[in-house]
Amino acid sequence: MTRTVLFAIAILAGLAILALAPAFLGEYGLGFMVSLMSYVTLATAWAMFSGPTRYISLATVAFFGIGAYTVAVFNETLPYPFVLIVAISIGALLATFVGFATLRLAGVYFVIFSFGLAELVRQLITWFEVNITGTLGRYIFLPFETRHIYWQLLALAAVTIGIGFWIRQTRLGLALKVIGDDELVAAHSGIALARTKVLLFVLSASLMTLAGAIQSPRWVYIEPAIVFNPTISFLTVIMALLGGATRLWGPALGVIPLMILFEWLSASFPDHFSIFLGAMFILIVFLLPKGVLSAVETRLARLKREANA
Amino acid sequence: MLISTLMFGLVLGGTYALVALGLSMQYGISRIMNLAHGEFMIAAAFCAYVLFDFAGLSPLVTLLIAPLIGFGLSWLIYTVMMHPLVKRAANRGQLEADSILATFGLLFILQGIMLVVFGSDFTSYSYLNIPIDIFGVTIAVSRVVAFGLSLFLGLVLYVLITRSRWGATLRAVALSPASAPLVGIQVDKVARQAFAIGGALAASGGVLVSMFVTFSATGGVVFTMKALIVVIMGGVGNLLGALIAGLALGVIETFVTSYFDPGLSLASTYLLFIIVLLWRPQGLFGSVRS
Amino acid sequence: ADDRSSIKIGYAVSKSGGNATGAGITTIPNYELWVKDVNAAGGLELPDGSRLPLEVIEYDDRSQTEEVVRAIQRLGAKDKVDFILPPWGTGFNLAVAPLMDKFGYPHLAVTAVTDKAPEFAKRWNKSFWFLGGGVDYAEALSEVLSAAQEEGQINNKVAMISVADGFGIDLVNAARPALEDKGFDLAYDVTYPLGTSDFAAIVNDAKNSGADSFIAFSYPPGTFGVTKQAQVAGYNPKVFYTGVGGAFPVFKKISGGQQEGVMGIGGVQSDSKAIQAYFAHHTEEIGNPPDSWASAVTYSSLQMLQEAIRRVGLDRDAVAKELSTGEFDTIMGKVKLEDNQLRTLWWAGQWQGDNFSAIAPAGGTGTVAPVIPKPAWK
Amino acid sequence: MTALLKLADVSKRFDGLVAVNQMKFDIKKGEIVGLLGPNGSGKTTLINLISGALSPSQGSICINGKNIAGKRADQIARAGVARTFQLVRILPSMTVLENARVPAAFGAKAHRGSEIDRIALTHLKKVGLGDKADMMPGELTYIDQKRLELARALAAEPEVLLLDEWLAGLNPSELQDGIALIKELQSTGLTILLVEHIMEAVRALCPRCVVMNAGTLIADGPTNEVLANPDVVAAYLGDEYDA
Amino acid sequence: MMLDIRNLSIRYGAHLALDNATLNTRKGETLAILGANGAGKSSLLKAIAGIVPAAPGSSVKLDGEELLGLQPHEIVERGVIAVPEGRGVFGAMSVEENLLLGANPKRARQGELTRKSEVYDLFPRLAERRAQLVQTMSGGEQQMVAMGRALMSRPDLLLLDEPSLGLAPIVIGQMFKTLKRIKDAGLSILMVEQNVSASLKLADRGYLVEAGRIVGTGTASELKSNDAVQRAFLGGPAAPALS
Ligand SMILES: Nc1ncnc2c1ncn2[C@@H]1O[C@H](COP(=O)(O)OP(=O)(O)OP(=O)(O)O)[C@@H](O)[C@H]1O
Ligand SMILES: Nc1ncnc2c1ncn2[C@@H]1O[C@H](COP(=O)(O)OP(=O)(O)OP(=O)(O)O)[C@@H](O)[C@H]1O
Ligand SMILES: [Mg+2]
Ligand SMILES: [Mg+2]
Repeated sequence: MTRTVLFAIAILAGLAILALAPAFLGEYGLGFMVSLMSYVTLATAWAMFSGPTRYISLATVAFFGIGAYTVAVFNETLPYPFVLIVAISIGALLATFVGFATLRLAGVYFVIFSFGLAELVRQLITWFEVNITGTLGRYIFLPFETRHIYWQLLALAAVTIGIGFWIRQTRLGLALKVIGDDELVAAHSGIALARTKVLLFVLSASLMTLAGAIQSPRWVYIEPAIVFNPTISFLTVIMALLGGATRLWGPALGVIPLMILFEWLSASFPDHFSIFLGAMFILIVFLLPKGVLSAVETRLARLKREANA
Repeated sequence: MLISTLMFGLVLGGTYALVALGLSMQYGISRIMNLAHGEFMIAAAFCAYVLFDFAGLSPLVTLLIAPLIGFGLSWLIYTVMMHPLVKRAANRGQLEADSILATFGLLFILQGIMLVVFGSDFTSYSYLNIPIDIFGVTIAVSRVVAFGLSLFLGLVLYVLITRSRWGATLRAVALSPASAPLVGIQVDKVARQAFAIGGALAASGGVLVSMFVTFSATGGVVFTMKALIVVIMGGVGNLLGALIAGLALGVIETFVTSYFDPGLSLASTYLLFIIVLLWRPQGLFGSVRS
Repeated sequence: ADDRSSIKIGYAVSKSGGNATGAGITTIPNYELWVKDVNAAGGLELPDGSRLPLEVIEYDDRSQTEEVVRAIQRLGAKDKVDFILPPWGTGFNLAVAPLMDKFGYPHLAVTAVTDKAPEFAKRWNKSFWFLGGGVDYAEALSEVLSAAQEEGQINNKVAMISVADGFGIDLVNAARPALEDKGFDLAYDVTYPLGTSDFAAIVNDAKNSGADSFIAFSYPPGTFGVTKQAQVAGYNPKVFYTGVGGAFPVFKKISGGQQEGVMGIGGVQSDSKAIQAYFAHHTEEIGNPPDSWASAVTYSSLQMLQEAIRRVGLDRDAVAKELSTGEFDTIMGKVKLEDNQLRTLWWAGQWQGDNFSAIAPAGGTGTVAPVIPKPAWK
Repeated sequence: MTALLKLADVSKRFDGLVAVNQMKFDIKKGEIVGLLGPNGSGKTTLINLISGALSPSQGSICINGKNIAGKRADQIARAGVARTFQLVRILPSMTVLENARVPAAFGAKAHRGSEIDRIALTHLKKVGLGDKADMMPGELTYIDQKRLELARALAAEPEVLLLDEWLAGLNPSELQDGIALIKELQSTGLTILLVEHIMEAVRALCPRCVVMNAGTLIADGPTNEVLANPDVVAAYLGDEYDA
Repeated sequence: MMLDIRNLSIRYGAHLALDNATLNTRKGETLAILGANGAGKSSLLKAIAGIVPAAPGSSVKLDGEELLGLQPHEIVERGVIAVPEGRGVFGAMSVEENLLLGANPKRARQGELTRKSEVYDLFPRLAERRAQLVQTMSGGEQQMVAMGRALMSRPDLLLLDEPSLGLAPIVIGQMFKTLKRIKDAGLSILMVEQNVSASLKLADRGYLVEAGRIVGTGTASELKSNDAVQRAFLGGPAAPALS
């Protein structure tokens, strides 16, 4: 009990410090934190569904992009909170549809389907804009400073991790784990596969949509090709896998080293970024097969053992 | 009009199939989802370009050399990079995740090297970009060659894989790598072979495509994605499926362009892909089985 | 200019990812060339006549907007460079505009084509827009076509294709009314998605439309794909116009040496000594010639920056003011911005001989008369 | 007494093959019935139909008078049907205890909180895995995995238990334990349909048997009579079988 | 002497599954390995087949040549063919293809066609279902495929892990007859089997395994009349009258 209380206090303190970050971080540091929080949200939300079910989804950017695009469309006509509500509704609606449609798909079929989905959404939006509205390329002029966006993303990341924590405590979390292990057993144990999977998918997608919506004012100009950049999906997967997709804090812990690595590489080797990045990736796969979190845990366990000895 | 649309579509589809064959081998048999597939093709394309532009070597000659290099290189990559992952993986999901990560790294390395060596410019040369009349439809010879070759390679490999004993061992490794040793199959060797053949196919695809497509060091992803879609649509490891799916995509895309709206051509391929998957979750023709 | 030993210049461009090709042709070589030139001359000259070498900090934005935004934050807040050169692309320039404004850097938005440039120049008063908007290019092109039609060189039908991104749509949206105004009939008018690799069906349909003029508001590699397909299909419209890429040096190779008469966006004054020298210099230093649209503009913008610093020093407000009001000698000739925008620009060009020469605005400095009809593909 | 489980005209076709053909029988509450038949006669398919892994091409399957034919597996599980699998299916990434917790949480009773653990442990103990609760199921022997599967089925607290060759692979003395275990289950009022090829177990456990051949019912009655039925001997037991 | 196993130990992490087992077979001999579940029987077979590694100090010699350290496929080429637990069939391939793959080892290429027709004679069910995908077949049918496939590899030594598991009595009868024929043709068989009475009828000798150790050996008839074996394997308390 006291441990839980202590833990809760630690979390709150951590949040408070993070919330004060704009006071002592410069514009650059804050920009870095914005990306960090955005990816923490995306990776955690991704792992919420994909971690336990092992459905590797590349649709992240479909939802992220929808969030951003919705803001681009409505930012001049609707008050900001309503824009967010519209965004989340569209994201959730699409996720529900996709969730039900893909229930029969597993493994790599789902992977590529989800990739195709992101591309399809992008193509359809493009077509719609070209043929119906005649505007391709929209502007977002919202009066947000970096710190405003940072605070929103921090809150979203906290909420996302909170939801992840909550799911773990509930039967929903258990159900997902079973589904990931063996769907047939899950069904015969009384787990409603479709409802569980779709619920989680929608939840995860809604969070991603929000992340895109909140971050978009940073880019001013929005075009489908910009916001539906598949790199975002790939990075999300990689960060989550790197950290450990089945753990609550895994994805977040995958984001941090990668973000730092990117930052360092793009500054130190602007011309050879790709090569170093690729090499790092391969090294990571070989050296940290089970993700950062479990590597850290093993290391800690060993230290503890040595201390005890 | 109908004829020309169909012809254009088939020829385009031939390119798609060509792009997908190698990946189908690598993913279907060796179980390595090679995200660097497109980079391999681009590398082969650059190879063809350099030999053509500076040594005057016909890409059709390169077509004999590049696959050998692709084979050797892929062999090496499998041995050095993939094999440890395969050995380490406790299950298929683990291998899938690991190979996605590792080949994603490979993608960046290859892309980075090509950026340094060739720069980021668009590259293109013209070879066999001459018209030929087939059923009254004018098509570039280069595309016809690519179409013919993809048809040939796809069918030959399909027959080999479904009809020969060697093919049966390939499929056995693809389907149940744990059981294959029981019948004396050296899983590691077969998987490496398939991966290397996939590399050779990617290289030939790259050389052929370079004759009519403008490419750049960063353009590999496009190929990989098209290839993945075709492979999945046709059924993992099913080369005939890949061939047919590739052709189908090409035809649909062209029909939408001509009769409906070019703006929806790419959307239609994704839509078709998604519909196929929902209708037949294991791909049009199922996986490697005959 | 007290105890400093260098001037720090920073930029973030797409060195990898989808935009690397564009940036790699137009932006990066010119930045490198300029830095080399300046440092070879002993550095950037300051009002007191002293010279300080350029020190460069560069980042790769990996073709992601968020990255370019962050890179600018880094350059401005952490590296505290003296000047920031713009990224490549309309979207990216817009993404960094608020930050450049916030940090107080003059923003020389070169590779940005937008009709809202006047608005933006007002919104961010240290931003400068060099490449005009879709309307400018579309209207200039329709002038060219209309003149040709009056001469009886072409019929009044136009086949027009456009790529479905901000650039293509801006242009085609402007071109439709402009062409219809001049009495043209859009016999074929379709938009194709970014990433289209096969143009057989499109070119076939354009060919069947009976139009004498073919316009592609395209992007590479689409530009190249359309050209090759037109050659294969034996499609010989009297006017063959392509978008971005048509003015790239590689276009000669792509067309198999048959670039003669192909029109496209951009163009340079090919008989100008300065431009010729620039082309030669670029070829020598970088290894290949620049493109004939935005490269020269990019280099000119850097010359303007250099000159402004020579006149007023390193104070960024003063530099911005000087850029806004001063007149500069550049490889493009004398340049003076109007409302922070470059308006004396060549809007359309045509391959004539080895050069992609400006043909519009008609009668503008350095423009040549268009050759119509384009000689047929061999 | 009315039937707890009632099958009427249940058929299942796979492409051309009729795997189950108009099967029809009732099982009363508390009864334990053997389902016999040669390999490939459709027994597992029938189990799949009753448990909802497959849905019948035609016919009705009623539990307590409610037709569950065509319902989803999870709905049927919550209606009180639990099963084991002919080839064991464990949840490899969860501990033995967690495996057993799943149906306790999602089955007919949908327990909450600490109750879940209690139920799971009770049933693990019942099958003899009480001291292996914290192991990973992959470390268990095949037979222990089968035990785990049974515990998992029991933790759903079902009314009907479908056992698909659960006793297969036990050595003779283990078989006796297994038989005793199932007897004990039955004595708690559980209704059991048991697929088995080991005649010794069938005789010891099932007063009544249903025999299928090629998807069709060929015998239904007291075990002694059924096993002496010449059709059953010819199709299933063989001459060697010295009954 | 054909197979000579000395001090074979098998470890799974800290767990010692087999502890210094020493046993051997002569050419043409059939051995039965008996033991409770978890005793380490399957592990023994897997180690011989090269599927799990043996601990240092172990030795498995076939005709004087060391097998340990060889890859599974190399062991196959020496004529040691395993039918492991879980069968290891190629589920997504047809019956015919499974048999074709059985003849994949170089040693088995010759006489492939005759052997195939022998297998089909042996299991007529398979002959009826040549083109069916194995994963859609019943458990017993899959067992037949596994056996048939092993026979296709022209084994000198067959390693069978519970071959009668899940088979109908009539098929078990036939299978043991077949094994008898195989044995009479000069093949050696090493068999783990819970159907002790049937297996001791076939076997020449047997070994008793308990908790990873070999605790007894003897000829089949010795074992049949042995008290301990009686109690443990031949019906236990249910059949005390036999002792
Ligand atoms: N998904 C499927 N597709 C096609 N045929 C199938 C499928 N599932 C089962 N069958 C066929 O239906 C028949 C009945 O199979 P089932 O598994 O029910 O047999 P069984 O009675 O359980 O046999 P065993 O005692 O060997 O386990 C078999 O011939 C099998 O091949
Ligand atoms: N892969 C593995 N990892 C860890 N422990 C294992 C593994 N395989 C087997 N064991 C353990 O080794 C011991 C022997 O297992 P084995 O499968 O050889 O027994 P067996 O005699 O064949 O039993 P059964 O009659 O149940 O098949 C068991 O305690 C088992 O838990
Ligand atoms: Mg069965
Ligand atoms: Mg065993």
